Amino acid sequence: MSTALTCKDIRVDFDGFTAVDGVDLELDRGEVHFLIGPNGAGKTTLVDAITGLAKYTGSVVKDGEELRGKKVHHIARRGIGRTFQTATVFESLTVAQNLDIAAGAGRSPWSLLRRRKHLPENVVATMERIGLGDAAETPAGILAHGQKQWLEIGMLLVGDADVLLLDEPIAGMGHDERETTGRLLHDIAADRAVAVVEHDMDFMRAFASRVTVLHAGAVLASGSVDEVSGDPRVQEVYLGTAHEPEALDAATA
Amino acid sequence: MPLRPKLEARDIARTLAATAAITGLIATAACGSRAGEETVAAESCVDTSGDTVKVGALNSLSGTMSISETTVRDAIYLAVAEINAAGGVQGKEIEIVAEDGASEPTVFAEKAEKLIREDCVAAVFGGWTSASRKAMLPVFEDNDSLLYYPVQYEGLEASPNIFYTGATTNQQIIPALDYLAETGVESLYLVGSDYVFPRTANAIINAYAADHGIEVLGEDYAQLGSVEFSTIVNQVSASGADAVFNTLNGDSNVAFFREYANVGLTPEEMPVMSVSIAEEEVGGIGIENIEGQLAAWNYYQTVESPENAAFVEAFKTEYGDERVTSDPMEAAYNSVYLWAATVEKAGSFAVADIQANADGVSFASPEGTVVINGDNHHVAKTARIGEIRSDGLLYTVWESDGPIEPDPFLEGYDWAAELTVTE
Amino acid sequence: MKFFSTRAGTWTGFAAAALVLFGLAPLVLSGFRLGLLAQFLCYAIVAVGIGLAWGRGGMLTLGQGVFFGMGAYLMAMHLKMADAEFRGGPGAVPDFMELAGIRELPGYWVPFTSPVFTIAAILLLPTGFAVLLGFAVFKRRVKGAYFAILSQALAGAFAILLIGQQTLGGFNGLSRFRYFFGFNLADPVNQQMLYFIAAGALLVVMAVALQLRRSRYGELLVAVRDGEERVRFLGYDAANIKVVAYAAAALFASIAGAIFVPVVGIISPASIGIIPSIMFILGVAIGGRASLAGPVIGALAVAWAQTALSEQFPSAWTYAQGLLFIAVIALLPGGIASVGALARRLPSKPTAVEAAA
Amino acid sequence: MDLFVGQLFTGLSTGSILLLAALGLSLTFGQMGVINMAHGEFIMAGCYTAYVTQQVVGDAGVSLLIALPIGFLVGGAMGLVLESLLLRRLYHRPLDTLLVTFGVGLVLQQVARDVFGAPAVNVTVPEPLRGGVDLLGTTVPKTRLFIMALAVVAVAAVTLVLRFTPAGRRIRAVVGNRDLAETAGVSSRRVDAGTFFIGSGLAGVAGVALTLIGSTSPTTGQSYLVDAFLVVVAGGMGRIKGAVVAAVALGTFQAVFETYSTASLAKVGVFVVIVVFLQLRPQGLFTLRTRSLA
Repeated sequence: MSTALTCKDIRVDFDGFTAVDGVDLELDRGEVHFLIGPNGAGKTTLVDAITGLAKYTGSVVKDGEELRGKKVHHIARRGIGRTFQTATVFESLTVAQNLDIAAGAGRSPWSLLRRRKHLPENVVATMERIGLGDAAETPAGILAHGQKQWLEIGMLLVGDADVLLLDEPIAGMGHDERETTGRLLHDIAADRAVAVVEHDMDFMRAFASRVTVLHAGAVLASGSVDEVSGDPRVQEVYLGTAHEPEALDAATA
Repeated sequence: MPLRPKLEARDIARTLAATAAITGLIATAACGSRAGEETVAAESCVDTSGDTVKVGALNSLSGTMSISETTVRDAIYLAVAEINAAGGVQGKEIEIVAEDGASEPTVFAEKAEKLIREDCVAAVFGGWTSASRKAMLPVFEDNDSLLYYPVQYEGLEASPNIFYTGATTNQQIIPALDYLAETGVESLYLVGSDYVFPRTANAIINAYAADHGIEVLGEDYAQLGSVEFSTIVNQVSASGADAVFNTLNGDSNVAFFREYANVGLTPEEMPVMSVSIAEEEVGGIGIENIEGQLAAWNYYQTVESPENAAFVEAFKTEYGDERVTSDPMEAAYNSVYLWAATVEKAGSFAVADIQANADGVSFASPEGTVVINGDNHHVAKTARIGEIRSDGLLYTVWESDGPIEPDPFLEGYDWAAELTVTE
Repeated sequence: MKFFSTRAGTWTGFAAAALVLFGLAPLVLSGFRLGLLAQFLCYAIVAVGIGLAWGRGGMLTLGQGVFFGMGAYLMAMHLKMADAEFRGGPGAVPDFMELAGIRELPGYWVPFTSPVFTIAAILLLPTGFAVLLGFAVFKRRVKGAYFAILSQALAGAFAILLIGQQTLGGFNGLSRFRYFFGFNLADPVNQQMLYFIAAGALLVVMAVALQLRRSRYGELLVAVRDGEERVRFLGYDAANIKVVAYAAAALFASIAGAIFVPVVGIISPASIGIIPSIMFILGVAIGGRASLAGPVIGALAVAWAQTALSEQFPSAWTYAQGLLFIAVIALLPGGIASVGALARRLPSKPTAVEAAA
Repeated sequence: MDLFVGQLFTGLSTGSILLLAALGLSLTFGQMGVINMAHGEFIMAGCYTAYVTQQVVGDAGVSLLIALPIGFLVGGAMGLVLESLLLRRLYHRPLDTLLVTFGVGLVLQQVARDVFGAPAVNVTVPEPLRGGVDLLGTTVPKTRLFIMALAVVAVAAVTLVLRFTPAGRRIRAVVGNRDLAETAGVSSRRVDAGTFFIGSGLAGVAGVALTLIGSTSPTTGQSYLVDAFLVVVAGGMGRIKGAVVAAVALGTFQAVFETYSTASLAKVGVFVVIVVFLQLRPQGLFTLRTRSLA
């Protein structure tokens, strides 16, 4: 499988506090790559850096092109999509409108100023794929929590993102929804690189192709699920520190 | 859900086209007279057949100018009540239609039009700022009606449809300069709010100073309503001028005089001559900050005459003992009497008759006799320099030899030739 | 409510509005009242723009007086030049300048002799300024409260700047317009023509706003309002999207100002400063910021109430204004337009329970 | 030369006035995201507090000293009422708080007009504060020295309260992370009310002090409001430090600009400078760096 995104020596500084401290990361197409680590390990900040929200040093290269210094929307147009911890969809717009917007970043001003003739095919197809085929005209604001997360993922799909950075995509979901989401992730990862920031260890074990553990801004371990969970340093981080109740809860859930 | 979007876009284009067409059609069909063609002014709807006659009172009762203009409103009501008590005008009782100018020129224009066209008043009394008068002027000219404007102003205007009963520049600014020159002032510093009256006043002062060998050491304008005067006062203080000529307006005076007193400037070493501070304003500034400073007006509450004694007493009886009377109030009071006297002389309420008979109409007013000048519709008035004393009132320290003829375009002053242009 | 968003509904709505404005109003209103309505229609045109920028785009433009004032002053300059030329021939100085002792026509006034130049300036200058300012502000992601306060300060600064310009009439502004593109303004027939122009302009502006709202751009604008960062992460430059709505609002305000001048007969800094700019917002808030007709109805209602109430109860009107702001914004943020919708879904449920992270 | 020293001082003095007016705003706007357009009217309430106190007490010096704490309470109480009746339900709609409080400001102005009358009233400056002090060859009004001192005291007091008192720590906790503070048992509702009380109280104090140099009328507050907001915008959200630097910088800029130009142009200049400045630092002078989406 080809490497979609290569991060080298990423370093993010917040007023003297180093949130990400020299991280190397490779995301390959065909893999669901989990990023785990305790709170404050720098997972979300790393995603912020890659997507252009946080300033950093180092380098992020996608398909041979350096992304550092580019604006948020330019990075997005190069096929890097992300979701957020709390689902951010456009609540007052319908599901179809949400997806149509996500599909149209390259539209000409002229076509923007006209009314939508019909839904683009990929929007219709994606709606089915994320299980919202019946909800086209439903305002996104009244979707169930899990549906919002799916919609958000769907918005990345129609936008032709081939590197997906998902921040806690199953937060607040029930068991069945988690399963569906996990299968969806593997399904879409067939020809894309998917990175998932997650606390839920069961979910990770069930669906991770590869795991990278971050701790205090640096990569602690990286490899398959078994390799990582066998690593003594990882166990220490997760079991030896008391300030990480969610991870423990999640691990025992 | 696929709708019919192409049609939608076209729909809206069609709506646009239709609207444009309708507008164009109606507009061209309705075209009236073009430039240069005489238009007939709207027929006056003033009805004087009954035993009352309506007049308008148009003052700001809300907004920033309400502070000053409500006092003028009171004076207008007092005059109307007195005239009615004495039998009215032409035997008819005067009925006031009151409107609020809301301190906005556009509202003044709107309400003036309403008073003339909807309420059919015979004349309107009111306005304060020049902006409000300039806004109303075309309304009164186009509808051929009458406005009586009671406030001193910057001159350079004469409309057949407006009577100006406050002072023009040669009845206030120039006497003030004469007085300063007489007392040996050789250098001046000019401080004003940034609007038309102070700028025009200072243009006149500069011309006068050039002609009379007075040096103008500085000229500063503060934004209207500004309360930050340390820079200006620093500059005034550093200039070492003999006197300051102050055309500030409203709340700015409070901040200016406080700062002035606080840096230790006194009326003895550098007196301030103000043209916008009357009895009403002294209280807010604080007597300790302004005592001994000078003002230029035509009327003070302290003017000694039987007419003024009666006016002050009537006013206090009506509105309360703590109230004071001031120049614009007196001018507004006079304006009602002058209108009534003109109507009596003309024997008619018609605008044309009033215009024809206005010249020479006089009224024994609180400030002394005032006489309408039929050419420029201003009023001959006595100029007075007042000093502010510890009781908060102004006392005359100098007055002109009788009423000064109004000269709004300063045609009688050679040094002002460069300033003025007559239409 | 739903009806008006269909095709037939749109037609019906516009037809009804046109019927009232072009048919009914001139029949039942006196010349004076019709002129007043023309003035209110100008406010309504500004309101349509605010509805677009604020209601749909989330940009609280507290400085629409700036663009209103630009359009008004540009038009006023042409009218003054036309008057001057008519009285004194080419090169004559407008009357107010003569009185202020200005003998030489300032250079920037000269092109305003041309009606074509004037109209082009009214359409392009404020819009261009809005685009420049919009880029400067939105590209740097100045938004929300920061944007609101900046736009308000802009209105204040603009009014102060104008007060200082003697060649634009200073504090008194520009007034005494006699002719409007060759037509005598004192003639009641021509005054009615101005009313029709104002009414037509309102309908055109509403149609343009409707097209913007219903287009993909309109959906995108709402998306920017509700999640500006999200839109960026989808690959759009949110600043460009906002600039379009801001510029359109500026254009509408400028057109309104240009019509306002011959209708009312005066433009002065008092009509465009901080307070008048906020007052534009009041009508929009009351009518319903996010709907198309709401701002128009709100602006007309507020202007009418001000005229009607302030005559009898000047101080009560100030209270009413203040309380309206409080009541509508705090209790009925959707304005009058939302009353129907509110009644329908009264037993509303919280949309989704936020799960703990 | 005298003029130059005078202008430098004027800059500081104008800055301290701006700071007094903006300090409370910096708390309420910066730390809570509430845009309180009635802040100017709270300042006005402080002015009238000074006036009423002086009418009752008589002696100008004593009444000024009494009026400062009373002004704080009056402003604070008004803020508390505003917060609990209206703003509490609007915290997630910052732009709407702007319009609502504008309405509140309109009402308060009219109340002042109906109670105290439209003309300005006079608050007498106490004898010890009249006149000026010669400083480096220029005369400096004592009232301005007093206001500068008061501004320093106010900033110090706010800083100390935020740093070292339990209430202050709670305020900073809520500002830093509302949810986390709540889970830690801090009642953000009470903290909001407390913050608003302090911020509005500072407006009242500013009002009392400003009677020394300005007028006391129903529209007094408006003259300070926009400038105060600009100070907060330029200084950066929620940074007392930023407000101090921005106020002094803007004050000095205006004073210097005014010397070489006109006061009106100086105002326009301030606006231009701020727009340009925000190009360089969109979040103001000092910012709390966060990774939140907002």
